[in-house]
Amino acid sequence: MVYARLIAMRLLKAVIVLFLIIVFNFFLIQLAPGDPAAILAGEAGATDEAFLRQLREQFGLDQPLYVQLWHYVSGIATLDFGYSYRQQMPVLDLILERLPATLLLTGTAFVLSLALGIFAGSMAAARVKKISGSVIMALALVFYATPLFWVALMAVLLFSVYLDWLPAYGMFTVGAHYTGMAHILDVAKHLILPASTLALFFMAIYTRMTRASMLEASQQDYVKTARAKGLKDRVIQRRHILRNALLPIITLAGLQAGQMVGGAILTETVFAWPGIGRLMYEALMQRDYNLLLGIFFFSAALVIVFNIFTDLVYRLADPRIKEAS
Amino acid sequence: MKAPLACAVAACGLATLPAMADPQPGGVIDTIIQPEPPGLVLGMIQNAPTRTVAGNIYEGLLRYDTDLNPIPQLAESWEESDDGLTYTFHLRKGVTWHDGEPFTAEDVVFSADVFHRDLNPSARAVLQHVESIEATDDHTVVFTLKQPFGPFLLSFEAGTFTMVPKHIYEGTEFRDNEANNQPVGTGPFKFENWDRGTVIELVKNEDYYEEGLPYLDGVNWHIIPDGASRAVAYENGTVDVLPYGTVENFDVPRLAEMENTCMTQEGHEYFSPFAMLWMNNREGPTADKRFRQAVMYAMDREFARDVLWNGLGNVPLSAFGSNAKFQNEDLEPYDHDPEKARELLDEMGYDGEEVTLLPLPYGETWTRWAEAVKQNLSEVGINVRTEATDVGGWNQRLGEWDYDLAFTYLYQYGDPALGISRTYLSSNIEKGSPWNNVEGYENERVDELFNEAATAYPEAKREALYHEVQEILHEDVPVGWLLELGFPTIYRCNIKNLVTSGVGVNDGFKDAWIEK
Amino acid sequence: MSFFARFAQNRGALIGLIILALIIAMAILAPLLFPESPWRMVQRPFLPPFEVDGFVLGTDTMGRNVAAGLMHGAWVSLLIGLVSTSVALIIGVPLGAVAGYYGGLVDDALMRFTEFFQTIPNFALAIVLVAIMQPSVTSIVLAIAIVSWPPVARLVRAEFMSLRNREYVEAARLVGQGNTTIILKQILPNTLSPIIVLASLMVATAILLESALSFLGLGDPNVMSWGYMIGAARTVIRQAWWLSFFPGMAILLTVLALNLVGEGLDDALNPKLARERQ
Amino acid sequence: MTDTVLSIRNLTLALPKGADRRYAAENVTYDVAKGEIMCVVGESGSGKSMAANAVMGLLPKGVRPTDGEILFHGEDLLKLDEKRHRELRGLRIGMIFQEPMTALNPLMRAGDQIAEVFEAHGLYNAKERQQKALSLLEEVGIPQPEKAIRAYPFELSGGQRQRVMIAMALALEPELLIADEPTTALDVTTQAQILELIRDLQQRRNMAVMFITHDFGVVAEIATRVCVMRLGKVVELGLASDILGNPQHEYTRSLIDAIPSNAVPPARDVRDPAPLLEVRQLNKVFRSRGGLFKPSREVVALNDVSFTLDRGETVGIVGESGSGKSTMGRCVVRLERPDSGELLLDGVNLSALKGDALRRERKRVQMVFQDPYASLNPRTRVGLAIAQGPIANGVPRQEALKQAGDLLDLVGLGAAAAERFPHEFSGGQRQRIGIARALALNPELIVADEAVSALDVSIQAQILELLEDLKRKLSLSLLFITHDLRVAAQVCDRIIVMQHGRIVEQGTAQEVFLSPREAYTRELLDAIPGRAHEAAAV
Repeated sequence: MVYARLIAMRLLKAVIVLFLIIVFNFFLIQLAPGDPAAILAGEAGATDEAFLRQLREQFGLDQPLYVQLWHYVSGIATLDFGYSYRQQMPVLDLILERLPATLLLTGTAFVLSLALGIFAGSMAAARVKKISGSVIMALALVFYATPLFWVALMAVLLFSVYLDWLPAYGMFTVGAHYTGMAHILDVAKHLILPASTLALFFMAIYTRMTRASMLEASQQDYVKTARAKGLKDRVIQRRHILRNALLPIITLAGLQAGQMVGGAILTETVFAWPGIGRLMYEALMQRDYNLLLGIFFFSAALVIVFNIFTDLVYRLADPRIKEAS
Repeated sequence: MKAPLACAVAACGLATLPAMADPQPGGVIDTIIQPEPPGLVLGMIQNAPTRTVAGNIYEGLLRYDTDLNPIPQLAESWEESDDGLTYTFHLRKGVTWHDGEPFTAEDVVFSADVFHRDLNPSARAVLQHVESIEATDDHTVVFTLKQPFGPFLLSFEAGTFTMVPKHIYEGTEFRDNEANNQPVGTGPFKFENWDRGTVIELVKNEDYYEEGLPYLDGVNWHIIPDGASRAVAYENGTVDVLPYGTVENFDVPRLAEMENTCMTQEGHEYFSPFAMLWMNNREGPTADKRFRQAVMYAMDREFARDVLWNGLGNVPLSAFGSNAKFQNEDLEPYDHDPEKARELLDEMGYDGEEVTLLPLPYGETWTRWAEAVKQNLSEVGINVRTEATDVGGWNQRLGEWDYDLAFTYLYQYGDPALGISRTYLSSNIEKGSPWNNVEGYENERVDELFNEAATAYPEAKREALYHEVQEILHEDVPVGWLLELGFPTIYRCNIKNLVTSGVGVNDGFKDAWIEK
Repeated sequence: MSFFARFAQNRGALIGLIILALIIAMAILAPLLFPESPWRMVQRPFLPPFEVDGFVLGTDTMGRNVAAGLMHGAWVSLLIGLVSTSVALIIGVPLGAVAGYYGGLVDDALMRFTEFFQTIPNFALAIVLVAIMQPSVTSIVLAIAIVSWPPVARLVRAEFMSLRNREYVEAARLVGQGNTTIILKQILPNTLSPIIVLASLMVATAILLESALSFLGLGDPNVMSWGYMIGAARTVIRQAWWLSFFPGMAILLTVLALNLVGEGLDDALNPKLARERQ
Repeated sequence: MTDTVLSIRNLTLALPKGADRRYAAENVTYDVAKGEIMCVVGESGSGKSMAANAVMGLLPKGVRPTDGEILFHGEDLLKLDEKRHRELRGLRIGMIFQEPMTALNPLMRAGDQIAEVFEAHGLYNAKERQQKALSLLEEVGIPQPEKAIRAYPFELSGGQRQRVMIAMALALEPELLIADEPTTALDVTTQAQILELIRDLQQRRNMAVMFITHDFGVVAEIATRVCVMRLGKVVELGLASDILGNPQHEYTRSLIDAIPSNAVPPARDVRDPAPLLEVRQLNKVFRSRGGLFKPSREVVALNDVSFTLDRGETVGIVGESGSGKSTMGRCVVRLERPDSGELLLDGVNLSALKGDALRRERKRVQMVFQDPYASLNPRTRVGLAIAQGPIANGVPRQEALKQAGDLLDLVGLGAAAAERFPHEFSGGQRQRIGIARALALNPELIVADEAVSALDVSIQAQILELLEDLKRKLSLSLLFITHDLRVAAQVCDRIIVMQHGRIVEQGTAQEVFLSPREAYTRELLDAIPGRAHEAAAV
C-alpha cells in the first residue's frame, strides 16, 4: 500500500521532529528565570533553604541538566512523561484529562470555520460584483482584523451577561451531574460561545482564501470548457471551480488546524475551558517543566498528525499527487 | 458550648416566631478558588488556595476569632504555665478522621514533630522554639519550649499546624503517598471530587463531631482562570461567594452594589496582609536613607487605596500594622509631599540614576499600582524603569536581590515575632527566598530589640521593646510601607455566618448556612 | 498606468491608506498634542467620554487620559509591528533565498529547520519566549519575529525556486555572474512584490499578537501600547466600555487598513492577478 | 448558400477602455456552411478568436458587441438570453480549445468530463452516459479507451487530451464545431494526427467547422475556405485554393511568403573545417532526487550523443518534445552538467570544468532563449541587462554600457533603447535584445534554443534574417535547436534529428530534408502541415 508506506515514513519523520522538539524545549525552558521549587515555595508564603532543597531533590532538579534530559527522554520512550511538580499528578494523566476538551473545542471550531468559511467564500466569489459579495468580504475582513480575545469578551458580555442565553464559561454545569443526552446537550451549550469565537477568525481566513482561490480557478481554461459544454453556472461553480479551489485551502487548513491549539490558549482562558491551552499557560507560569514539556510534545504531535492527515486528504482530493509518490 | 445548642432547641419550640437567627440546614454553596491549588494536603502545601479549600477539610488545634483570641477547635481547652515554657492541650473526645479512624494525641505528636518538621517551613520556624512534644494520654498533648515564645499560641491555626492522620502517613514517603489525592482530615467537609481545571467538590461530613454542624450539604469550588469571567459567574448566579482575590478590585464596587449582596473585610485579621515596597538597601540610590524617605514622601498612598483598593485598607504609619499588636501610634506619618521628596533628593545629590521597579505579578491591581507609583516617583524626578516579571521571574529576582524597588505583600500572622521581625532581622538575610530580609537591612540595635521582644515575658515588656524598634525603622525606612490591605469577601446576603474567624473563609463554611 | 493609479483603483486600498496615514499622523503628533506622559494621572478615574473638555475619550481606571494613551500607543503598536516584521524578514528572506536558490541538501536542511518552528504552535511559542526573556519591547519584538519568519522563508523559497530557472537567471549565469550577484540582483528584486504584500499583512498580525500577549499580561510595562490598554481595561470592561472599546477599534482599524493596503499593493504589483480578481 | 449554418454579419466587438485599440473585431462578416471547414487565420492580436467567442457567448470580460449580428440558423445569437444560449452550447455548437493541458479539469476523470456534456443537457442516465463516452473515445481513436475513460487528464498525453476534448465537443453531434488553435501546442506528428481526425470527423458527420489558426500550413492542410484577419478586420476572404495560390492582399502574401519554403538553400561554404565544438558520447539522466521518503525516478535525456560543429557552421538539432534536443543545448552552454562524455570547445573540455574555471570559459558559448518574455529580467534596464556580462567579466561599467548601446544598434533597436525596461518592447524586439546580450561577450558559439518558435511568422522571418546577418558579420558558429524542420532547413548547414535522447539521423540540410534515410525523419517531414500543398505548388 502506498498509503501505509507513506504513513510509516511520515511517522518516522515525526518521531525525529518530536525528539528535536523535546530537546529544544527542554533547554528553552531552562532559560526561564526561577524554578518550580522556588515558585512553589513562593506561593506558600514562607520558605527556607531546607524546604527548597527538599523540593529540588524531589523533582530531580538537583542533577546536572544532561542527566535530567536523559531521564526525561528515556521516560518518554516508555510513554512516561514524568510527574507534574505543581499538580502532584502524572503529566500524562493531566494531559489526557484535558486533551479531549481542547480537541472538542478546536475540532468544532475547525469544522465550523472551514464549513462556514468555504460557504461564505464561495458565495462571495459567485457574487463578485454584487453588494452581497462585498458585504461578506467586508465582514470577513473585520473579523480577521479583530483581536480574538476582544471578540470573546464581547460575546460573553452580550450573550451571557445581557441576554443570558448561554453559559459564560466552563465546559458543563457544575454540580448538575448530567448524564447521557442531557450531558451532551449541556456540553454543547457551553461549547457554542468558545467554539464560535475561536472559529470566527479562522472562518474569516477561509472565506478570503476560498474567494480568492475560486476567482483564480474560474479563470482557468477548463471552466471555459465547462461553459462550452452548456453546463449551468451553478454546476460549474461547484464541480469545476470549487473543487479545484479547495486544493490550496486544504493545505492552509492543515497548517491552521495545528495553530488552533495555540489560538485556543486565549479562548480557553476567557471561557474557562478546561483544555491544554490553558494548562500550558499555567504550567509555564508555574515553571512546571515536565507538564509544559508534555504539553509541547502533545501539541507538536497534534500538528504533525494534522499535517499527515492533510497530506492524505490532499492525496484523495488531487489525483495528480499519487503519481508523484 | 451549650448555649447555641440550647438556643436552637428553644427556637424549635417556638415555631411561630420568625426564624431570623435560626440556622437552616441544607443547601450547597458555589464559590470560587483562584488560582487552582496545586494539591489539597494542607501541611504539605501551604499555598493560599490550598489553605482556602483544605481549611474546610483539615483542622488545627485552635481557631482564632476576629480579634485573634484563640478559640477551641480540636483542642477543647489548654493551659499555659506561668513561666511561659509549657503548654498543655486537652483534645476533644470522639473525633474521627474522615476514614473513620479515631483522632488521638498520637496524631498531634506525629503531625507536629514528624510531618511538619519535615515538610513545613512555617511550622519549622515555630518548632525551633520547641524542646519537646509529648502525648501524656490519648487526649492530652504537652509542648515544652526552650524559652518563652510570645506568639506561641497563635501558631495552631489549621493552615500552619494542620493535623494530619498518623495512620496514613507514618512510615511513608509523604509526598508520594497515594492518599494525597484523597485528603483525609477531621474537618466539617470531606473531599468528594476534583475535576482538574473545573471544580473541586466538598461534601458534608455527616459524622462531624460538633452537633448539627455543618449546616451545608457541600461546597463547590469553581476554577475560572479569567477575572472577568469570575465576576460574570457571580453576576449570573453561578457562584454565591467570592473569596478575596477572586475578582479584580475594579469589579468590587459594582458587585457589592448588586441586589442581595453583602461584603465583609473580616476574616483576614490573622494574616493581616501588609503591602510593602522592597527597597534594596545594599547599592544604588536606594542604599541612601534619604532616597528611601523621599520615596515615602513621593508616593500618594491614599490615592492608591481609594482608587485601586476601593478605599479598603489602611495607610500604615510604619512597620507595624494597625491590626498588629504593639503598634506605636506616636510616629509622624509620611504624608504625600512631593516637595519634601524633591528636597531630600537634592540633599543627597541624586543624579537621575535609573532604578528598576518590579511590580507584583498577581493581577491587574498590582500592575496598576506599580504604574501609579512609577508615575509618583517620576514626578519628583526619580528615573524609574518597570521590569515586568512573571511569578518565577519575580521570585528569582528577589531571591537574588536583583532589583531596586519591588512590590510585595506579607502576612503578619497576628504577632510581630511571627510576621514582622522576619523582614528586618539581619540574621534573616539569605539569598533564595523572597520572604525574608530581602532588602538587606542591617541594624544591630534592631536585631537586639526584635530578638529580645520575641522571648520577653510578659506582654508589657514586649510592648516597650517593640515601640523602640518602630522608631528606628520609621527613621531608616528599610522598606516602603504601602498599605494594610483590606480583602473583601463578597457573598449573597442570605448566606449567614460565613465569616466567623480570623482566617475568614479558610474555615468559614463550617458555621455558614443559607436562609431560604 | 502608474503604480499609484493601479493602487488607487482598488477603492478599499485607498481607504486603508487614508486610515493608515491618519494613524501614522496620530503617532507623529502624539508628543505635540499630548506632551505630558500618557501615564500621568490627570483627572478623576473612570471619566466617561465626551463629558469633560480636553478628555474626549474619557479617563481610565487611574484617571489617565485615554486620548493621550491612544495617540502615544499608535506609535508603540506601529513600531512593534514594523520592527518585528523587519526582524522576521531579516531572518526569513535570506533563509528562504538560500534554500530556494541552492535547493538540494541545503534546501532540505533549511526547510526541516523551518518546519520545526512551524510544528510548535505559534502563539504558544511566542508566550514561552516572552516569559523566558521577561516582557519588554525587545523580547516581544523578538518573540513575534521568531514565530513569524517561517512563512516568509517559505514564500521566498517558493519564489526563488520558481525564478531560479527562469531564462533571464540562466542568462545571467551564462554571462558569468556569481551566485551572490544573481541572488541579489536578478532574483531578489523580482520577489519583492509578494514579500512587500506579505510584510504588510505581517505588520497587522504582529500588532494583533502584541495585543494578545499584553492581554495575557505579557506586555512591556513601560510603554503605553494599545494591547496594554485593552489588557488593562478588560477587568473593568463592564464599568468602562470605552477603555477597551477605543484601543480595540484602533487595533481593528489599523489591522484592517494594513490588510486593505496589502491587498491594494498586491493588485498594484501584480496587475494580471488584479484583473482576474475583479 | 442554402447550407449556411452560421452567418456573421458586420460584427463589431468593442474592447474595454485602456486597451491598445478600440475594437477587438470590426465589421467582420463571414459565413460557415454545412460540410465545410472555414479557417480563420491571423497573427496574435488579429482578433481571429473573438468572433468564435461571441458565437459561444464566452466573450472575455469587458469585450462587448456594439454592432452586427451572428445568425445561427437564422437566429441572432447576440440577442439570446444566457439560458437559451447555454442550451445551444455543447448541444448544437461544440468547441475545442488550444491548450489541452489546461482545458480539462485536472480533478475529473476523462469519462466523467465527457459524460457531463450529456448531463448538461439532461440526456441519458449515468450508465448510458459512460457507455456513450466510451464509444466517443473509441471514435476519436484513443488507444485503450476503457482505460482512458477512467484516466485523469495528467495521465494522458497532449494528443490524447486533445482527443478527449474533441470527443467532448462532438458528443451531441453539433452542427457547428469551433476549433480554436487546437493543434498549436502539439508536436508536429501529433498535430498531423489531430488534423486528420478533425477532417475525418467533419466529413463523416458533414459538420460545419470554424477552424482558427495562425499557421498557413494548417490552412493548406484542411481549409475549404479561408478568412484572413489583421488587427480586428477581415483582410481577405475566399476559397482556400484561391487564397493560397493567388493571394490578393499584400498582408496575406507576406504571411504566406514568411513561411519557410520547402526549397532548401544549398550548403554554403563559409566554414572552417576545423571543429569548434566536439561532442563525444554525451549522456545525461535526470533523476527526481529521491531522498529518504520518496523513490527516485529517472528520465534519460541524452543517450550517447556525439557530433561536431565546425567553425562558422550552423548546425540544427531537430526533434519533438522529449527528444533531448534542449538538454543537448543546455549541456553545451553548461547550464546542465552532463553525466559523462566530453564537450570539447577548441580542445577545452567544458564538461569537466567547475566553479571559476567554468565561469571564465563559459563566456565563449552564449545562448539565445526561447521565451522573449521570460528571458529578460523585468526589473533591469535593457542596456544594463546587456552590459551585465561584460561587467561580470571585468569590463568597467561605463565601457560595458557603451558597448551595450552599440550592440543595440547592431541588432536594429538603436542605442536609445538601453534606457528602457523590457516590458516596453514587443516580442520580436525582445528577442533582438536577447541576441544582443548573447553577443556582448564576443562568443564564438551561440546556441539558439527555439529562438523563434514563440514569435509570429512575419517576425520569425526577421529574426532569422538578423541571426544570419550577424553570423556572417561576426563570423559566429550557431547551434540551432528547433522543433520545426522547415525552419532548420532554411538556416542550417547540417541537421541532426533527435528522438528519445538519441541522434536518429544527421547530415546536410539538403540530405536530411529532401532525402531522409530514417523512417522517423520521414515521419516528421510528412507531418509538416501544408507540405503536400506546397510540394504541389512548387
